[in-house]
Amino acid sequence: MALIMIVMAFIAIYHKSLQVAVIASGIISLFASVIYIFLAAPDVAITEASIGSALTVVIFFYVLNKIRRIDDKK
Amino acid sequence: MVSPIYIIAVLLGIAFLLGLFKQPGANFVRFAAVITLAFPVFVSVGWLIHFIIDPAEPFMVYTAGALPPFSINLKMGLEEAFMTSAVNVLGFFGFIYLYKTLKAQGEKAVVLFLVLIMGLNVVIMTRDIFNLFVFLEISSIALIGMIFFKRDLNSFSAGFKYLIAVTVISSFLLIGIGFIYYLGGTLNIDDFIANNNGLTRGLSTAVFLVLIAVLLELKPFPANGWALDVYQAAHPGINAIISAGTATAALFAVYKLLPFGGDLWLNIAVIIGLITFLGSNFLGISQKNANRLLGYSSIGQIGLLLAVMGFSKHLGEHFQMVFFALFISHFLAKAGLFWLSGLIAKDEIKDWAVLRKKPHLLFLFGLFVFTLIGFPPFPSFYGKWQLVMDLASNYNYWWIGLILLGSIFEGVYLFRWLGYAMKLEPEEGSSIKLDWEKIIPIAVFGLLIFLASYFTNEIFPSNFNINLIPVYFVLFLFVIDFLPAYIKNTIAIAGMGFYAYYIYPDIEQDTLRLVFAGIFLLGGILTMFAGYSVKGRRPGFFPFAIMMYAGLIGLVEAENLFQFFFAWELMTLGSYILIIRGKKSILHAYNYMLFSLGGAYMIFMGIALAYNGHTSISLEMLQTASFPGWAYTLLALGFLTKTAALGFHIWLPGAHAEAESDVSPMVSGILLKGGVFGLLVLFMAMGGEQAGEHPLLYALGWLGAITALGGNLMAVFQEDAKRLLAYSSVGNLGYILFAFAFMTNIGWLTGLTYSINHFLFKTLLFLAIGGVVWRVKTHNMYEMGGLIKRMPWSFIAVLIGIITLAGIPPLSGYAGKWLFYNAVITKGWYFQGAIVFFAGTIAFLYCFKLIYSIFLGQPKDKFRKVKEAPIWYLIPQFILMIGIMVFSARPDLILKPIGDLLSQSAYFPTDPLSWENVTASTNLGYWSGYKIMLVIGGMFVVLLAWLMIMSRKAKNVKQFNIVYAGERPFTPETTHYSHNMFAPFNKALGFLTTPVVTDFWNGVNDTSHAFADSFRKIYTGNGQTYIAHILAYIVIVYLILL
Amino acid sequence: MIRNSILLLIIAGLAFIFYHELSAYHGNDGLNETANYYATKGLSEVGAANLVTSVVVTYRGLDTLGEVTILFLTAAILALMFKTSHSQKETQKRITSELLITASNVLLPVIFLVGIYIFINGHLTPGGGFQGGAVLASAMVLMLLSISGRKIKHAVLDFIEAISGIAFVLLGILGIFLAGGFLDNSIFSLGTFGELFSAGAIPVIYSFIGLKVGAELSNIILVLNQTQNVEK
Amino acid sequence: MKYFSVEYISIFAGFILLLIGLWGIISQKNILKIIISFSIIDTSIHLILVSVGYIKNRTAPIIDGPVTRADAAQQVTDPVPQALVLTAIVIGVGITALMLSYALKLYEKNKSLEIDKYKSLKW
Repeated sequence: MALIMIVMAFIAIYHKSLQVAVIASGIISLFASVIYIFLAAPDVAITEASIGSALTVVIFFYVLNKIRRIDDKK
Repeated sequence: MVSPIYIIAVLLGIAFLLGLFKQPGANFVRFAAVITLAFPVFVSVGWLIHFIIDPAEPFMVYTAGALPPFSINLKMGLEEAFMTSAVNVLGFFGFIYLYKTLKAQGEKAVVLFLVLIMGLNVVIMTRDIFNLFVFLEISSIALIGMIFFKRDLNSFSAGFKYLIAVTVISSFLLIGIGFIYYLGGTLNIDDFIANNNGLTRGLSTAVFLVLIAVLLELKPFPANGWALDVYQAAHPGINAIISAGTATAALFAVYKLLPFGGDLWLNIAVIIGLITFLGSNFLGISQKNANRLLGYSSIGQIGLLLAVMGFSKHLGEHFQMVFFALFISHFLAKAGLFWLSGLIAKDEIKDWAVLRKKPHLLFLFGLFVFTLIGFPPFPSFYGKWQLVMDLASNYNYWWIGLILLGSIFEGVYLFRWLGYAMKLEPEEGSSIKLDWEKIIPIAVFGLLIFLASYFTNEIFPSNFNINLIPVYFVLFLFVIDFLPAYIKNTIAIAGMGFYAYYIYPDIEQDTLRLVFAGIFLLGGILTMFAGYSVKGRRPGFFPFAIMMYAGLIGLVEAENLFQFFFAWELMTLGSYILIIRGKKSILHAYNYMLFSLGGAYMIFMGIALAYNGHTSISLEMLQTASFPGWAYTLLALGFLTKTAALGFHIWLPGAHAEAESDVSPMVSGILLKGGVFGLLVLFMAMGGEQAGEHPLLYALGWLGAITALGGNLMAVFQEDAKRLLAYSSVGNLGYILFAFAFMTNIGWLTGLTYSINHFLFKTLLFLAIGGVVWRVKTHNMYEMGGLIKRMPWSFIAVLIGIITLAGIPPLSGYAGKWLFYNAVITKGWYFQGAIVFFAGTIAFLYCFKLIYSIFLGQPKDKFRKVKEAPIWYLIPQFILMIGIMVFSARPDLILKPIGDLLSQSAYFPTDPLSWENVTASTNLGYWSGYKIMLVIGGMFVVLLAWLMIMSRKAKNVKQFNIVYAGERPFTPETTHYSHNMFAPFNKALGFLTTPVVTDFWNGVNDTSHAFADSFRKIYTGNGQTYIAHILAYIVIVYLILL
Repeated sequence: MIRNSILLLIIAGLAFIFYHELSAYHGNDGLNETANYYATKGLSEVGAANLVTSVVVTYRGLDTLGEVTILFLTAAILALMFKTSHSQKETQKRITSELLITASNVLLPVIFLVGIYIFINGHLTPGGGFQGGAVLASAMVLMLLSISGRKIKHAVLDFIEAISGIAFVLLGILGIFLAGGFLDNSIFSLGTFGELFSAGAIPVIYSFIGLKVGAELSNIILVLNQTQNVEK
Repeated sequence: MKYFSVEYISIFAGFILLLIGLWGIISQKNILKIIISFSIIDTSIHLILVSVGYIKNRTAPIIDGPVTRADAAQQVTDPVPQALVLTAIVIGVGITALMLSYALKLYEKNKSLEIDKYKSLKW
């Protein structure tokens, strides 16, 4: 799992598409929250899953969307 | 006392509440915010007063019903109370300043402001490391929300850079905190310090991460580009909060956490702090953008404060005082400067010339600058003094050197800036909008500086007590500056007269001091008379003139080195302003200030070196100075900058020549004697004639001789009358230095005679020439000529002056010469003596030029109707002439007591001058001023009578009865006989006057600017590069620590 | 290339630092003094079954106040930053599928309830104000997706945010008067361990935190959603 | 074999992610990529902190079911790092939102996401 996270991190940094990068970073968060369960930290796990991965990704996408729209107007 | 927890509760509660109100209640929102911000001021200042009156145990606020380390607690002690008071006062006035800006931004901006101040309070008070992290984040974020108030691209990009930099830093902080908890078992700062003595590798790395993170919050050089960009882009009102508020809180956070790392980290703090202080100020010297420049300065000052924390072990019980003094100066001055910058609303430092239109703001600007640099009587002066002395006691000379060097760099840009503001022509149509809500905070902080100065003086060790009467008198003159000039002039003269009467009993016995006190005070009164000829208010003149005299008399009065240095700096400050008042003196005053600053720091360093191992700072301490070689040399060099010895002289000609007509005699005839007095103090400390063969004296002797030659040579080729006199002063001071360097009884007498003479004739000449210039409105001698008929009294004054100057019998100049030859022969410095003698013959040349070009020959058409110099110029001239006559006829009146003093003292017991009534004699010969006067006077009368008889038959030709033939020249001035009068000599000796020294200093200037310019290219403006700087900084510091 | 190798060198240096830190890690054998205190005394002092909650809400309540403030600040800054955009709002109608609207109409109340459940039970089970708040915010996301074009009033959110924030602070102050200090939860009776209305003020405080966090996160999303990129 | 237990793996992964994130920040030119790197760093720090508080074979710090009041101290893991991480996560999302809105604003102003393009302030 840790390996997947590391791979995802590289994808997040090096993939050309921003969408993919954002999703990759969301996956890192999600996997981290699974690890938190193993680490006996359910509170953190829930928080990370809901805020760290879900909400952050949503915000990212909102912004990506806006940027696209600025481009459209141009 | 109100529990400080309510600061959080009230600010945060109101901030939340304000979220409810929308645009319609907008004014109400800000009004409520002002009231709210007054509350923490009330609380924290209340605690501050409580702790000052009664130094009780700190008050602890516990939360959550549990005791630390298990819950978060806040501490309110003296230090916290002071720091929170500072932040809250700043918050209150900063809000008032930003009132309109915030109004434009809407109620959310008000909320940000409230939360920021709340966050800073908690950062200062909290004793929990994670809590510290959270509230550091809060204050950073609140700030980031205010950086973009200008809403232009720059402010957004600066905000983004700040954001990413702060985030990276806090990441490291967070990891560090995690491991501190893991390895140390607690998050409580006190608990950790109490229970963790040895640091294991892992723990020390964790501590490293935490400390380096909080240190990076202080923007250490060179990992601080992000902060500089913010300073440049953000609203100045916000900058004031960043520089004085956020930095304050971060500084205190560092202070709390430094004990984590033990002594090792104290040293790290010193190194980081001083590198920052030095580097930041160095890069500042070529910065043109006002806000960015203030940013450099601000970061530099914080670096110094950090270093002071690192020095806390050395400072011991003085730590609080030093820190307070330096901190409060930075805090008040920097906030004030940023606020001023907001009023100017322009970027370049040259735009500050607009301040000239508002003298009160200009005054505040000067006040802030002098406070920052550390001039007396402002707090940082006291702080720097104590810091340097304590460091010296612990052999930290390199650190002192770095601090002083950094301060010089700071002076380089601050004084250039101040000069621009005072002298540059403001741009067409530029003006300052006076918003009261902006003026009030600046004025309040200006007043607080005075309050802080008073307070610092109070808490300073009592045996250093400064006689503040002159300072108060200067303040009084500031207050009454609205009165017309003649009233202030009378008050000033009366004040000086009273002071002379007041101190006379103290120095009556000490003839040496009495002579100098006489020159300073009586001379001062004489020169002030000329001021009556000025109409109008003459704003700002009198306080600074009196400040200079206060400094000078303070030198004489000083019983210890602190008082001496205080007076020295006071004199520099006053004279700087006097000099810069002249018409074209922006550059000269700047040079003067830089040389004075450099000189003052050399003196400072010399004192510090000498002080090591002593407990007393009395003047006598210098006799048993530690490191005497270094200490004496530095002191001598420092004094020489003021006496304008060759090499340090380049400021003098311009400064003296461009000064106002009645200021030139002050700064030439009188001010230069301050440096001479300093040298005397030093020479006495060196042990009088026992030190006669000291290599330093030998070197100074040579320097004096060469200065005499160089100064006189350069004087010969001047076309500007005042410049000629100025160079002549350089030469005269060379004689004086040479004479004192003999270190013999008779040598000193020579030096003193020269000093008195120079005071008399140079004041006289400058007054006379000043009077002429006052009428003819030009300095160039070849544009004058033939003025003898129009200005006979001035002519007589100049005649007497040059006779004295040239050492022609019967006047007192000759007495000096006679003593001089005796001294040279006794000492055996023949070769140097020959040089000085040669210099003396050169003096004839320019003396002749002076009187001939101005008063004899053909008068110019435009000066046919010119009137005699104003009566207020003539009165002091006559008094001086009488003085010269008396001194010439009865030199024993002054020289005998001095000689007695010298020979009775332990310093110069051998080979005194022996007096028989008015006749002085050495084993080489005798001389009687009285008789010479009679003889020469008799010869003069005889010759005059003979001439009169002979010329009785001569036809009295009208002065203009000459008919020219031939063509009219295109540039008539250059055909004047006195233009390039000594061209042949110039061919022969001109090579000696090539401006080697000027070139040298220009080279120094250009090189340092070039270095600074190329080095600040590391601030590429790329946010990513800044992050790389931060990371590299972390790695490098870690590797160094390993 | 040179630039990259320098950067790599920096990262290597950081790796070196972290290596030192990592090598100090050797697992845990037991609770340290601080944690031990929370595990043993926490129950009697605070009365929350979830120790994390008792630490977050009570022992380190000031941190939590700060953290709520950070979200509050972020929302305020975003509103400030995009202020100019609001006035020239152009309502863009987007066609939303019927399915999504229906689904959201059904789901929304459920999600709200779940969110509220999570933060009310924060002292008993995993979860609490932040998680519940995040769930509330996700409801907001759903709402935005389904009913785009309909204005969701900032004012309502601001009101909730302000009221819950003030309530938090006031409860904290009550702690000074009624109990052992700021943010002490024992202003209300600790109740029976394990029940819903136990652990003193924790459920109340955590509810306000939940409401506040929910409102703030929603605000952030709302601002980002409603910005219409008018500036050139 | 102790290095293959979950807490070692997670803390190790945490540090690796941290380094990758830092590398991303200083090597990527795109502002959004930089922000993504920041969120990776956030996650990695949370991972490290939670691992630091973990105690082998113990349960979550919630007292119900098998964990009794009396010997809670012997049965639960450390609640403090978890509490800290909770706080840190929320702060993290706030900062990320802030960075993104800054990025959006910069893009509005200058139509570029390249960080090199924002160098008008320097020296």
